[in-house]
Amino acid sequence: MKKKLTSGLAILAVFGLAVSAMPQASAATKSIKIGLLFPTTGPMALLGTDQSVGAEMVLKWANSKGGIKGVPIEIFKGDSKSSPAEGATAAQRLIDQNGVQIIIGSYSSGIAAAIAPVAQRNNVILWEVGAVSPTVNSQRYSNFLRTVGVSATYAAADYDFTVNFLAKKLGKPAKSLRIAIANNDGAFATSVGDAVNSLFTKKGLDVVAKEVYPVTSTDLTPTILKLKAAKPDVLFLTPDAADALLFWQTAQQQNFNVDALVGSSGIGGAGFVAKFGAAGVEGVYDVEAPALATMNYDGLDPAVAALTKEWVKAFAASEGHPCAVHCGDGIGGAYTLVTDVLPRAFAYKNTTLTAKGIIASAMRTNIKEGGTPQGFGVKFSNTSKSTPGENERARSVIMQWQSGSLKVVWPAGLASSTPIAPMVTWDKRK
Amino acid sequence: MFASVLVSGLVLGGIYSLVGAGLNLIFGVVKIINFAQGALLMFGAYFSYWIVTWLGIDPYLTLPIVAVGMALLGYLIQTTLINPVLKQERTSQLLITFGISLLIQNGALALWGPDIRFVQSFAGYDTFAFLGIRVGVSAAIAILGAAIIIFLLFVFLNKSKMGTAIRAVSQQSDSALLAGIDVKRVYAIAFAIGSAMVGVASVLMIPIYDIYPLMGEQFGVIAFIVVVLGGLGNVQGAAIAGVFLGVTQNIFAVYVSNQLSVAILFLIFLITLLFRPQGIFIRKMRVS
Amino acid sequence: MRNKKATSEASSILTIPGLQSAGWPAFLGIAVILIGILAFPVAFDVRFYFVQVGILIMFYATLGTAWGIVGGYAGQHSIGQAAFVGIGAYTSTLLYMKLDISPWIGLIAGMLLSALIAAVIGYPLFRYGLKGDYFALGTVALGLIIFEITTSFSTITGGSQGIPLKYEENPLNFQFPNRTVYYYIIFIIWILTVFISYKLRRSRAGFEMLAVRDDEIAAARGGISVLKAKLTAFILAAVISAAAGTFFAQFILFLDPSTVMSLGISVQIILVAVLGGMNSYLGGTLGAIILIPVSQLLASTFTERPGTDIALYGVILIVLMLFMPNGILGLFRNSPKWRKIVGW
Amino acid sequence: MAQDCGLVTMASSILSIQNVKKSFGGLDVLKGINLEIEEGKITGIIGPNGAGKSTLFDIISGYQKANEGKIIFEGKDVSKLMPHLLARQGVIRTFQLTRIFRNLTVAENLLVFASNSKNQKGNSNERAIELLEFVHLSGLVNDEASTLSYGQSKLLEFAQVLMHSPKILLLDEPFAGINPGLIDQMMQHLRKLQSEGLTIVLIEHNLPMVAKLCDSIAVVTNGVIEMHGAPDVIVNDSRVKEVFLGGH
Repeated sequence: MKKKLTSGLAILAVFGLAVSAMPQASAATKSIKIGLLFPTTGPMALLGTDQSVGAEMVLKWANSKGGIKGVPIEIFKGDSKSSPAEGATAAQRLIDQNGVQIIIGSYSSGIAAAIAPVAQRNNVILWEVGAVSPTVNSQRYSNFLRTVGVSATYAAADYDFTVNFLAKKLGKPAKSLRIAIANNDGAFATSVGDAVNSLFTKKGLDVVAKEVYPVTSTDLTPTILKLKAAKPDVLFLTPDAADALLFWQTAQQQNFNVDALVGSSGIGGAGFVAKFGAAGVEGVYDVEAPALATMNYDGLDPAVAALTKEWVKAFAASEGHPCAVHCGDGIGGAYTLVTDVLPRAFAYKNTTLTAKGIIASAMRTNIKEGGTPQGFGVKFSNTSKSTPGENERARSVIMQWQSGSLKVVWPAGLASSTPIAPMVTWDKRK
Repeated sequence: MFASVLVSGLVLGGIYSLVGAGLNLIFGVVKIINFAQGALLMFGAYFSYWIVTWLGIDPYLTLPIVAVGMALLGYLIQTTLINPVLKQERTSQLLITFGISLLIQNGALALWGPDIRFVQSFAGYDTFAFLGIRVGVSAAIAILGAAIIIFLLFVFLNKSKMGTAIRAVSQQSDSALLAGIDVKRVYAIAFAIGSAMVGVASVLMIPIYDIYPLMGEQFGVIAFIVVVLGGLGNVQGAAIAGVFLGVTQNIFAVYVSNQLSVAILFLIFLITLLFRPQGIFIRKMRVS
Repeated sequence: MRNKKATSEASSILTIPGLQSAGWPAFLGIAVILIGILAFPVAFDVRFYFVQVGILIMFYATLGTAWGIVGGYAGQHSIGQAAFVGIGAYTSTLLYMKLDISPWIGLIAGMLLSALIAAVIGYPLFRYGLKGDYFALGTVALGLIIFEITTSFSTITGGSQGIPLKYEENPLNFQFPNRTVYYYIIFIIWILTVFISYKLRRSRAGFEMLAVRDDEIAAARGGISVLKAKLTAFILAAVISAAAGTFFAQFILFLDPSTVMSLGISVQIILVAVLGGMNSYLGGTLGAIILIPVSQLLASTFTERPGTDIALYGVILIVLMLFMPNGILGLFRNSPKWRKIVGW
Repeated sequence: MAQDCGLVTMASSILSIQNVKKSFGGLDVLKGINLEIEEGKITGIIGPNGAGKSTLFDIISGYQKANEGKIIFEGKDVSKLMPHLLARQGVIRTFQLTRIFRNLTVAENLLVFASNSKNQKGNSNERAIELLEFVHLSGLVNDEASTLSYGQSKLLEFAQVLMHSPKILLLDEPFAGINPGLIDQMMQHLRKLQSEGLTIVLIEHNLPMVAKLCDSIAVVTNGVIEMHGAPDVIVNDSRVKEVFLGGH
């Protein structure tokens, strides 16, 4: 009986797989199949979901406008469960079961690095809108295209801001500013923290503390006390969502004051201001791609600005919090794909969409500043570069919490407000 | 700075004791490795959060409702899911609690989304300051609460009839059975009280820690360290162990390695496991 | 009649029960299944996703079977098995990325290192008589320590950012243009593991593990070294897990601590073994055949509300464990005949 | 054996317990036990509950370490050996509460003990069959041991330890819970084993039974050997009668 059962099960399994694996009609392009693959469960779910929702809104908008040159987009969703291995399997499933030609992902660098070879081998595009680690495409996969900047763009923006604004405003030469860097030991935070550290040390700035705390830490008091002891003028902080809130709360309790705090990730998140109130976060800087909900739309192309406002409104309505940085990454990346790259890719091969066509089209992408919802332009590096497929025009901006909203303050060209420094001390807040 | 680090460690330790208190009954009496410990903590936090949201009351006032609700949940879990497999392989109990944890965590995610939520108590983010040493008011309340419930648990276990039965079962369930104690019922009550204490911990913690589906994971693991370090069923021991862990973690973070400050807890745990005697009631036989 | 039968069985009681007691239908069945598995990727026009699910099934079947040796046979419920998967994966990957040493050699190196670490860690654990829940918790701590250390020493391991593996199509580098090859590689690892587990169950060493699981004190009375039996099982499981780890890193082409050594993976390994029936050499395989497709099916069905699939997976787990606490193959333990075949 | 040459009147001692002391948490359980077990004899150990008889067994068989004193087996100090090493030397015991491998079959339970001993004699298969027949378990070879009754488990354990071909057999209350008919058979079997040269030590409460079976009897009370001598001497001692047979 037992044997029969096992063999029965095995045969059933084989049969089941085979039947569901019937070959599907190949891309005669009745529709464009796009997979959204983000971490929507697990520790990355919060911001991963924002990114996914942002991208999905843009794809739906494209459909409402009649699709890409009349061809509708079919949207499929996957969940990488905050794990690279799960991401790789989900990518293969989207490709084989749903026949997607483009995967929009991945939020996290680790997941992106695991999906990239899957996309390459299946000749599918990985349209990366979230990961920031520069090593993701160290294998130089041609099917990898990234619209957002890498961690080096964070560091570059930080450096520019420190030298050209903070130093002057705080009345010290840049080299005598005491600089502290802190980040958790997760992939994103480490990537940014290390990039800032290496750029600043290389440029000869005075990094007085570099603190790395476990992402699972239950108490950030030790981190704050150590930072406090280092007496920094400026702190560059890269947390995730939850520890950003814990950090700031602990900073308040320990009365930790710096002249400038430049954070990212959770520091620019909707929860940050919701929890501490406008006064509680006044003056905190955030380095990242612009938060759409609070940026200055003046620098955008008027048509893009109108659309962006619409999406920002729709996002807030459906998600219950404003469209900040990660939602913006999703919107911006998908926008470039559906308005620029895909229409031209069609033109190449007479309405047949191929990966080759998409890459060729992407290589001709040349969007000027102000041409995407995030404000920066798009131009992909080609294969002559050490890492191909990167958006050379992606950049991070410096934003600041002012009266409860995150205003872009640097560089001046994109700014919707002027930066204020030094930050008020805790005893003056309320 | 050392004084500040020490005090912050004491505060953290108080919270660890609080989190470990409930597990003392669940692991110490029912003797199951409860993978759902962290998920229950998170569930209690959401429970309190929703009451605060609907009724607009101070989070501390939700304590009785959350405690009772969690007790019922715990009773239900033990009677319907754990008791039936009590005599089976230990792994099946362990995996059932893992299933419960997946269900609660991802159920919360599916129902309420991944958003980070928070509550404001009357204490806000106010701070006591003394000689430059600073402690949050809500943290102080949490520690006071921890001390009270640990004391109450101690009194309950040592002075009440049910407490005596629980201790008897905890020490030797077979003999307890012979003494006419309904072991399964005692288990259910222990699980219920343990869960209620987890609920109390949730309520006392949410003015300090924010609420999201994975908030309880790390605390769930630490609870085991607290309970094993303090000695199963040893309430005072667990309280001291919690404080010891908190102080060690923060001192280690400042003076040795911040990044390995969590790993050091696991190492202490492992070393404790190796060297502490495992129950004085079993005459230990040398075999290896 | 009954007596006579009993005597004839008794006359051979020292032959260890096994598959041959089921006669030729069993061997035919096995042959058919194996041919089916081997033919699956090529005989049908299957999409690679299904081959990949097959790879995942065999990957977890390997890990579950290996865990069955330490958890099922020797009764030591390790909840840190993923650490050894990680040690294997990191050893071969670092040798490959930093020193350009072929992952095939890395595979062996990873297995050796894993054996060494298992011995160094296992010795005090067993020597100090860590038992039952305490052993389980100890291995949780171990797994977490190794995880944290790997994350911390980022200059060597890449930390939480991980290592994207360089891809150079070359069989000597464990890298193949046709990814179906990975299916056959993991097939070999899996079938070897099952074979080892089956042979072990019939060997002196295996018996000693079972005896230790049932009653350490009585086992010692029988001249069995409890320490040696546990340590052998622990090391064997670690070595096999390390091999699977090397394979997985090469297949995914990316490695970070969460991919190979998280607590979640350790639990998944136990899940697979326990659901199938951890005392049987077939338990891990059966568990993986059921759980992996179920989780994939749930994930592709409930895409609109993230978390629903995992919550349902939790419910399925609870129900299965409530009604089959000894796993599926455990249902056969009371039949002397089937017991021999499934090797309970 | 070396001792043979010395005293003609005294048989050689296979096991020598020298000044063994053991305490648990401040309570002195054994207060200096001295006992010589003669080779090829059956020695009974009697004494009230809590007198330390089982602890003495634990120490002889290596499961407990004595605080003081030595265990000499075949002229070698074995006080520090782990139980499995002692078992391989041929020191095998049973426990008051039966210990068998519950999740293994009856046959497997014997298999485990088949070849770990250095002094295995004869064909182990034949021996197993013979033993199973002796304990009336032949019909249950493939049943899981957990399905056996208490008496059957006890018999299986008995068969198990004999499977091992011990040099010295330590039996902790071997007749408790076994039906009287079988007890006689077991006693016969023990005598047969004795005639083959096996040394047997047994703890038993039933004094008449011990007297019938044993060549010598040691009385343990309060952690010391109260007396040690021939059965008739012990049985007729007034103190033993008072302390031990008081209830009868």
